[in-house]
Amino acid sequence: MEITVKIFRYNPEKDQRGNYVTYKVEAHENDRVLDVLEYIKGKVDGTLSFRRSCAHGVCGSDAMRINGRNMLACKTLVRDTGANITVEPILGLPIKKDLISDMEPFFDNYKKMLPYFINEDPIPENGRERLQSQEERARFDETTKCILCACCTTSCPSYWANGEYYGPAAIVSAHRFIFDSRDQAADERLNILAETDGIARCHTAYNCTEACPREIKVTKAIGEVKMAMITGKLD
Amino acid sequence: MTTKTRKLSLKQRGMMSFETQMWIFTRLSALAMYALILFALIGALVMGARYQMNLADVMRWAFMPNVSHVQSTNIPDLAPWMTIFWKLVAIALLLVATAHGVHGLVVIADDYIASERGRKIVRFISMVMMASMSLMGAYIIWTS
Amino acid sequence: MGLKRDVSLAAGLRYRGPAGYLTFILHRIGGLGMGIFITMHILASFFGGRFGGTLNGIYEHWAFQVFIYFCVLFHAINGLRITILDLWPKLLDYQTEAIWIEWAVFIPLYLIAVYVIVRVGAGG
Amino acid sequence: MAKVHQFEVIVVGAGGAGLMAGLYASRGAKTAIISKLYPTRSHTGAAQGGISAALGNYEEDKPEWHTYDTVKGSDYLGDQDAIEFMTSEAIDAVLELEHMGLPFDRTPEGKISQRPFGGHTNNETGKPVRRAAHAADRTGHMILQTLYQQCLKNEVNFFDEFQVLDFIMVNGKAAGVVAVELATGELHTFHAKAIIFATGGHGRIFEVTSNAYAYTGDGAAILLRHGVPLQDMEFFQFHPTGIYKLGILITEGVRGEGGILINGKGERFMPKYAPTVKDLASRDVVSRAIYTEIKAGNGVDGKNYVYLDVRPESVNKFAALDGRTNPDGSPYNITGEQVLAKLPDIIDFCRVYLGVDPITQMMPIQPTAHYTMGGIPTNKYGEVVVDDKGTTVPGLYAAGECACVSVHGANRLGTNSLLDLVVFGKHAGLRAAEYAKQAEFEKMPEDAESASMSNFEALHNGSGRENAFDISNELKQVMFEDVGIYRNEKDMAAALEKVRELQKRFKDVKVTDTGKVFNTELLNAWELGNLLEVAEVVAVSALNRKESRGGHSREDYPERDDKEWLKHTLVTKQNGELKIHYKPVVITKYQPKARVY
Ligand SMILES: Cc1cc2nc3c(=O)[nH]c(=O)nc-3n(C[C@H](O)[C@H](O)[C@H](O)COP(=O)(O)OP(=O)(O)OC[C@H]3O[C@@H](n4cnc5c(N)ncnc54)[C@H](O)[C@@H]3O)c2cc1C
Ligand code: HEM
Ligand code: SF4
Ligand code: F3S
Ligand code: FES
Repeated sequence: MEITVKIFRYNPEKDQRGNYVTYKVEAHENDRVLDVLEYIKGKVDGTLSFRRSCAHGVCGSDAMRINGRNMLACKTLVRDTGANITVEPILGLPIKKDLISDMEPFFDNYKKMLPYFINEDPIPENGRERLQSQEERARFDETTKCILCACCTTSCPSYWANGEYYGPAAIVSAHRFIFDSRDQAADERLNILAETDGIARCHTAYNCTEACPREIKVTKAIGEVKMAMITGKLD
Repeated sequence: MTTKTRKLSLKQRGMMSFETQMWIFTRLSALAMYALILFALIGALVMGARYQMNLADVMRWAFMPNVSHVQSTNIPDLAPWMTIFWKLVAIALLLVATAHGVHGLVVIADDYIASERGRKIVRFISMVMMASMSLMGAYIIWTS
Repeated sequence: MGLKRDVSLAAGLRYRGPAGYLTFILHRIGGLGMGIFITMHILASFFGGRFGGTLNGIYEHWAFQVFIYFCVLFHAINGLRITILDLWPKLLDYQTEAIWIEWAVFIPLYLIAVYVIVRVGAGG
Repeated sequence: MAKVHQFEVIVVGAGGAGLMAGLYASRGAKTAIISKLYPTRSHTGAAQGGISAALGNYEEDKPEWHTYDTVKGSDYLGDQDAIEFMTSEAIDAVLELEHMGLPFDRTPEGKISQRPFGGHTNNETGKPVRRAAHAADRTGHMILQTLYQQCLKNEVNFFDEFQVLDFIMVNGKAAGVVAVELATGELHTFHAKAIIFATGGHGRIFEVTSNAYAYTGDGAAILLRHGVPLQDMEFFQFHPTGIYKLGILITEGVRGEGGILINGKGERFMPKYAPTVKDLASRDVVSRAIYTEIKAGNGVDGKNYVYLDVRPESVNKFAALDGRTNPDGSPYNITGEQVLAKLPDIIDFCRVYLGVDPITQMMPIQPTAHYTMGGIPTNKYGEVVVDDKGTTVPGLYAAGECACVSVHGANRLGTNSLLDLVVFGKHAGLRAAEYAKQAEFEKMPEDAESASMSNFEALHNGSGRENAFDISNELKQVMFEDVGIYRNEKDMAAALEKVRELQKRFKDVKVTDTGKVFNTELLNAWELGNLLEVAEVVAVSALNRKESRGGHSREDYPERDDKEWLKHTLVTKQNGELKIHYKPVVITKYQPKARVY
């Protein structure tokens, strides 16, 4: 079928601001939006730029706004978008070119969460694994799925208002460690999140949860971190 | 394999921060307002509002149990509505609502203002606002 | 080089967010609306006179009443939902259902209120 | 002028192998990791099933069995000393990942959980053993995240979104690399004493593949141009279960959990091909079985796909027939919820891309190009070895999928790649740092980046008669069809012809984007150049090897020929010509014998 794709274009070396260009191309309904973009880049306009790698929703490269909502281009099929597709970069990060945003601020926020396992105790004497029950493991399973695609953070109205907010993705990363029974730095992370630009900036707008391509219940994870802060209970 | 519970102290979990405290205050004050409103509503019904007041007037009283909110109704005897008790309830509701509302404004401002200085100014204005609103409101309630 | 991070209100509002986004916006409007109303009311009562009279005139106008009633009712009902979900994060699994319930409670109550206000306001 | 940076050790690539190497190197030397993708976007994150180690957390298991299984899996082409080294390090490697915080699934006692995988057996009974340690079906994702996080914790230097274009050798020693910063288009030279390549594979030479767009064989192609040989490039693994047409991988774990393959007639066909382990036979065996079924007209609706069935009722039915039991001896039984809990991502892929719910429907699958067994030849310390005498290039290392140690031989056993990354990544990192401590910086040539510059200029100045997108598609198609699962002289010769024609046509490609910032068109075109180069090596190596072994199955030479071909292929490029050499296989304990599952 023929589809109409309206794409946000911006060339930093020529344009003062972005504009929209419309392309009419042939596509199959089982094509991914990413396939459509690849086709346009390959056959219509080679200058179109976007990030991609895995092409099946596990690397987090190609978050963009498709028909007004954050998604991964490789996980969105033409079948679901219909014949009119608008593709724009994610909101709230500087734009480098076309659909490519500057991800540095996003990763900076992630890095503030001490996003690594901290346990200063010596490893078990026999050199084997630290034990963890299946329930303890299940406690943070959901947030280990995060691929740092930024769909959530760049859909959050609080983050749009203020890029200093750490954003849902960072809190998801914090959640992954705070609720890991083997980790020992929950207190440090909670104290970082208790700052003004921390978790208080979340007003349960819920855009993040809807945007997450890994179907992480982001708002719920944030809520759990808030309650951990209030009650001090980590299980 | 057994699971051991992990618990953090107040300080460890960030409960000492202004934001966390205000977050919990916002929820608790919301519940408190519900409780006070419900209380005023029941009070009004007990005092005979069912026969002498229309819905709008009852709601007005419920949201702020201040006698001036019933003066324009058909209630024949204002005495039970004018007690110090109700004045205290009204003032409590006022204080909770002002604190909640003004902090709400701070939250909104914090969303948009990220500079250290800007936030300090907002905090200052909000303190002034909260104090003046509370004083003026309490004065009106007390003298009405 | 590059475009700055720039999220205008219009761009933000154009985002096709789900139901939670709408309630968030309305909650904010509600809170602000009530704040404005209460401030006006206190100032009017405190200062009285012509100044008070003018303010009174504004917020007693039926159109303002329709607005403020929306603010109060929506903020209160939505606030209760937020409070409950916040304090029991497990219930966030039922966020969508919670919003449906919320609208189911809000719409009839608000319609009745509007009906009363407009009837009174229109002098009927 | 290019910007210049100086580090003792440079790691190219930030996948599992690169991060592990960087982590270890940074403990002993000033290290930086350069990657064309943000580290967390690397393809290691796509790995699903698990990482193997004879932990024996459920039932008895030993490194020796792991060694034998790997040797057998490799169709005896793997170097047995390297394999022994890897399997003996495996347990500690996996435990180390756990100590770094990797959230493995757990056994009821709280130990690391393991699942069965193709080719993992108890050598005494021949029964499958649970050897693949896993974190749901995103083990690779968790390894990648965990290693990246540890690198952040240890403050390793990163150059994210820098694409390495060239390698600089001075006096026969590694001296540096040239890279382009994607965000500015500027060239940077990185001056180093030791360089570790960990750039991943080149699956993008095939049409149906589970591999990422980024899998363009950059590292292999760059080194090939500098006279380094590529080893065993004819061996490419086709994974039996890719989503029909898209190639997206459905992990072997599905069959580990009891899934079975069903042909168009509704029959389970694997018992015909592997009577003992059936659906859990080694990958090459299963891929060929599927293809044979399809060729015999047993594909679904006569098309080129079959079904993978993990519906609980089918699983339970066949588990009962096979007499499969739980560890405690009770009959194996699984519910829809358990399938969902163990394989959430797979279920999600099927729902999104196929509109199929695996719990109630069967999944249409076809073999998909999956893993590069061959690559840059190295020894077990990651040192690049350029001939059959063990000669190394001082300061040059490789690890991960781009390297060929060779532990995978002619066919990689599932879950051995992740193990390869962490074991050899670690040793490459250690060795590189050790080397850098005693070596001097070589003097960099003045015009280090000129070759890359003229390369780019050529792409800009092409006549524009040809379109890169078309060339790339034609390449993928011909490689998949003619140098794919089944190969023969005639088709491969035609394919090689075609690849060379495409190489010529590539010279007429023109890059229209003249900008500097994120000029992805230019970089993709450069990558296509690498693909063409690597594809030629694959075709030449495959055409040359006149036997069938592991992932290399020839219709015209269907038997394995140990007398003639128990040796590694090495291909070098001299003045644009490919030359073939050989290297003996290291055999320690296990003499080749027929491979039956
Ligand atoms: C779908 C799928 C499932 C798999 N499942 C399993 C499994 O269950 N078990 C298992 O053991 N194995 C599995 N594998 C195989 C395994 O995941 C890979 O072989 C392995 O992850 C490769 O890791 P790597 O570190 O070598 O490369 P990668 O992780 O791909 O990293 C390559 C890195 O090199 C960088 N790079 C490349 N070119 C350049 C350049 N020119 N300049 C700068 N940087 C560059 C990239 O940015 C990237 O960071 C699977 C593979 C796939 C595709
Ligand atoms: C029954 C009465 C009320 C309830 C249940 C209630 C509930 C809440 C809750 C739960 C929040 C937090 C929202 C968030 O953080 O996302 C909130 C915020 C707020 N409230 Fe109320 N509230 C009530 C009355 C009031 C009153 C009377 C005012 C005005 C004076 C007010 C003004 C605000 C403001 C301005 C905010 C901030 C809005 C925002 O952050 O978007 N509220 N309210
Ligand atoms: S939480 Fe979801 S949306 Fe947010 S970064 Fe992680 S995967 Fe992306
Ligand atoms: S969208 Fe933003 S406000 Fe909270 S619930 Fe999600 S982080
Ligand atoms: S390309 Fe990897 S997530 Fe879309």
